[in-house]
Amino acid sequence: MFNDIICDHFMNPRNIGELTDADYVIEISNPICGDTVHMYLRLNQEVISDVAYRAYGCSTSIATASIVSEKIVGMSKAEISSITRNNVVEWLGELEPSQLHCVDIALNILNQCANPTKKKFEQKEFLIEGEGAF
Amino acid sequence: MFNDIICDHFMNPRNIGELTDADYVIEISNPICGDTVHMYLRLNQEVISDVAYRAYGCSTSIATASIVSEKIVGMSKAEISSITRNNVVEWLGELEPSQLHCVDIALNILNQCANPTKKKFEQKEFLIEGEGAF
Amino acid sequence: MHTPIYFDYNATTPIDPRVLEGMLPYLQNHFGNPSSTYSIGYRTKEAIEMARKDIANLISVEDGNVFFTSGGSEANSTILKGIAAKSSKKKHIITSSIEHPAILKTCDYLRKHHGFQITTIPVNPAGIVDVNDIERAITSQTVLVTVMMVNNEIGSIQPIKEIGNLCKKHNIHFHCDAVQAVGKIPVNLKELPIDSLSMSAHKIYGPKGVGCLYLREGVNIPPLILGGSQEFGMRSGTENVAGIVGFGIAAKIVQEDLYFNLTKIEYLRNLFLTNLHTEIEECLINGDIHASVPSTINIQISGIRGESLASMLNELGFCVSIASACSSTSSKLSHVLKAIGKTDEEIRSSIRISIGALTTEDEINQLVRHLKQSVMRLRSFSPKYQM
Amino acid sequence: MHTPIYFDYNATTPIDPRVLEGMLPYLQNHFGNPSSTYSIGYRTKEAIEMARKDIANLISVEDGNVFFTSGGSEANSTILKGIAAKSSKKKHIITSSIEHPAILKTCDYLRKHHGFQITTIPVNPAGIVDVNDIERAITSQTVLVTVMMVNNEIGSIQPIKEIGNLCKKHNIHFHCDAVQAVGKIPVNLKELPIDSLSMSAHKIYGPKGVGCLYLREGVNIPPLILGGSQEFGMRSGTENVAGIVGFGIAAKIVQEDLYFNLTKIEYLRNLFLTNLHTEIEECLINGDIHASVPSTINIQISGIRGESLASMLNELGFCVSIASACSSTSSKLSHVLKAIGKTDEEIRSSIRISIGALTTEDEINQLVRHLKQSVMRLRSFSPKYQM
Ligand SMILES: Cc1ncc(COP(=O)(O)O)c(C=O)c1O
Ligand SMILES: Cc1ncc(COP(=O)(O)O)c(C=O)c1O
Ligand code: FES
Ligand code: FES
Repeated sequence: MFNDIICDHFMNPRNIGELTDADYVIEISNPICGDTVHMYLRLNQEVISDVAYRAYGCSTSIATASIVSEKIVGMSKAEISSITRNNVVEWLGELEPSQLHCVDIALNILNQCANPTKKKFEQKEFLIEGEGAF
Repeated sequence: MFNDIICDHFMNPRNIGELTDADYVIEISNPICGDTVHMYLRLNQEVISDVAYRAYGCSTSIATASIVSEKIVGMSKAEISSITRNNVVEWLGELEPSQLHCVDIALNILNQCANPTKKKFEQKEFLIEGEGAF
Repeated sequence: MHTPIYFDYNATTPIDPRVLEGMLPYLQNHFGNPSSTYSIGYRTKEAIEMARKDIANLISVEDGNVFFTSGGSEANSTILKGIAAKSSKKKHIITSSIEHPAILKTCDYLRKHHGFQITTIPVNPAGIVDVNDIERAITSQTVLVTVMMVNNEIGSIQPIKEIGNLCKKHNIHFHCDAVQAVGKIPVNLKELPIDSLSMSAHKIYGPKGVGCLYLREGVNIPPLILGGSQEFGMRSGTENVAGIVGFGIAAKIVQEDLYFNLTKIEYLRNLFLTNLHTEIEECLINGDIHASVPSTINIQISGIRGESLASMLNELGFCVSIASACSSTSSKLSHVLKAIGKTDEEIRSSIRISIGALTTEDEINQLVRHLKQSVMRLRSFSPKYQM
Repeated sequence: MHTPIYFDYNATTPIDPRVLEGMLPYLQNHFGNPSSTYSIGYRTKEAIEMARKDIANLISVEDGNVFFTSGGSEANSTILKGIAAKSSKKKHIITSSIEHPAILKTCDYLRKHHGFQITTIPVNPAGIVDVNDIERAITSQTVLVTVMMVNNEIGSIQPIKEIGNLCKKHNIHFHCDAVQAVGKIPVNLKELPIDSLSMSAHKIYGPKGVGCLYLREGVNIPPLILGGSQEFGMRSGTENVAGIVGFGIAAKIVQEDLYFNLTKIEYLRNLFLTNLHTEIEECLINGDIHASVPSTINIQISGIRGESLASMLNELGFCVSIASACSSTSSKLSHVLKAIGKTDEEIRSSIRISIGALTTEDEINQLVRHLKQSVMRLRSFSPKYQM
């Protein structure tokens, strides 16, 4: 079951969608479960001014993407770099053991947001899941 | 549990007691469980005119002695000889598997009533029970 | 929140009110130990024997061959470990790739700890084993064949009669896990050559924690649980009297209602599928409805994960399952869907809907409506689905 | 007929109304499978975890080390077979001569089928094992010592702490069957060096068909029942949710009432014995009341059979036992009374009276009155008693 934060963000995820004129796009796929997040960032003077994303995944990973998207708006890349695992754990609220790996999806997103490289999707194909993936 | 016949005879056994001037006394002990019946008979022209007994044993064996005692009054030794296992089974009513060996106590009593030998207790001691008995 | 609308009858079922009513006296006044010798103990013993008759009746066997257990899993462990314990020479077991973990894990235990070799027969895309595959797998070492009657995840019905005949021919013990079959299809052991069979009460509107093992006359195995020699020595432990009584009543009721429910549930299944296909695109059935009980519908909805769909439906007041309820705590993907050839992504996109005696047309309509809404919403989130 | 007056609390107990009340919602609305992922499943899972806490609390252990089973017998079979399965080299088990059949029969099974050697430690006339005897029996092959905490037939309390320390010293697993101890004496595992312990709900005013096995942290055994990995993988099978909930409530209640009940029951036992000795001659206690729990009174009444006495009392509306309820269907004489040195005839003349939380002074007085009447009547029938 889900805590209230996860439940709220899952049922009403914030910032869902795409940014057609994104400065950066990032692709995250969780090696454990294959959940995938495509996130679009717009920056204004090194500060994230706009975020959108799409998420394929379990309820918790959809909620996680939503929570992260809310948190990072207004942050500089440096600020994002300094976010710790403990911060994320706090954002997400109490998780069950089986949901704990969702923290990694958040950390992955944050890590890429702090150092975004791609301007757009090199290939708009889905990541390959399963045994061989990652 | 007990059928109604057994229950009735156990709670109100007929002919309980001793006959001081018995013509015959018989002693029965069931090899399986050690239950013991001491029965006293008075005969009138080869016909059993009076019966009394004491029974140490389970409810069913007490009831069995009572049922047998009622049945044999008025019977000749020959008539008693002709009583079959099926007759006894019918007298006792439906028995559970664990009570079935009580039929043997009845047959033992009947067998000795048909051919009584002892006039009185040779020794008024109890039969020895347990591993070594019989 | 409203009481949720339940679509997970394969996981467990609510207790029928008549079952509970029959159980209550045994949770209140009639508490005697069935092994005791006084009246109140005799009363509970009689109640157990009545239940045994009703259950024997449901599968057309002698009541003396039915042994109560704490459920389907115990029944399965009892027979598998029992047959294995008795077999000092022959060390080969044949099973199917879509058995319940209660069978597969026990086989694996026997392999690891008792030197058994396990042959796992694959299934076709409909989720059915091929009797010829079993025949080919039989060796002189084969001591046991264990194949379920109806699969819990996709509902596929196995060729039990053929497997039974094959085993009979080769003189091999044939065990059948019928936990998901009983109450859903006729199970008549006069016509099915089965040596042992497992059942569970909580799948047929009875209480959780009670089931039984049927053993064909002459089958002899050491008990799993030893002690006071209850259940004719086959299964010790003070009997779960109320549970057993409830199981008996449940058996009677499902027997009476079998054909009515079967017809009703088939109608509802068809209604659901028709609506599903009109309302939701890119949605596939796992398995083959023509080879399955109508109560089990396993579907695959592209672009989203079954888990998030089930969660959203839960928030909206519907219970559906993402895998066999028993294994959803493990991180593994459904071995059944794998066995019928589904990819990991297809499995992740699947949910199981199972219909039962209490399901109504209105519930089906509500489900389709909310399913559509949820699927559309989740797909709108998803990078994997282009609308 | 009136409701009988119950003097067989060691055989089983009535369910406390508070226990039943707590169980009912789980027999009605809260029927979700605890392994399922939606709310109604989560609710039953939470209920199980609450019960686990209450039971862990009763014996002062961590809740993660308590595993629910279908009763005391299953718990005993699980640990004995489990330890045996793990022990490929050491094949020696030590137990006592007065264990419950759930232990003795399982030991016997391991002897016959798995090459174990069993040493059965005798007891003294009070029904107590001597720790020195156990120490002497220990060999380099000993893998398990299993001794019960309180005997079910005569109530004798064993020197568990000493046995536990001994086993600890020798690094041998110590299992304790505490089915008859819990709720009757304090059982604090912080102070008792026990590696595993069995309990059963129906002996403490909980439902039949549920119990648990406590395993000390670090003790690892293969499960008896395999499958869906419920109970942290230690015991598979859909959980008997209502039963477990009832067990939890029962545990809480007996813990709260322990000292009150102990005092009350001791008073009633003393009242009974005083009256018994004034009213009925030639009547002896089996065992030693100073070494036993006060709730168990095993007496021997010369000249009559316990069976007929118990039957007559049953007709008069009283429930007493002629042996352990579990074994009264077997034709064997009580192995416990044999172990304390009673002759066959003495055993045949014995009955067990066990007192519980609901017993009243008036019930005790009625029992003595009817006991006297029945004994006199049966003795008047008996050729073995001269009045
Ligand atoms: C000492 C003892 N151990 C084990 C058991 C078995 O418990 P259960 O009946 O719950 O299987 C009992 C009672 O029957 C008992 O008295
Ligand atoms: C096919 C099958 N076998 C066995 C079981 C196990 O039954 P139980 O939960 O009663 O142990 C289940 C259900 O959980 C099942 O679906
Ligand atoms: S299941 Fe979604 S993040 Fe792993
Ligand atoms: S127990 Fe009484 S005749 Fe056998």
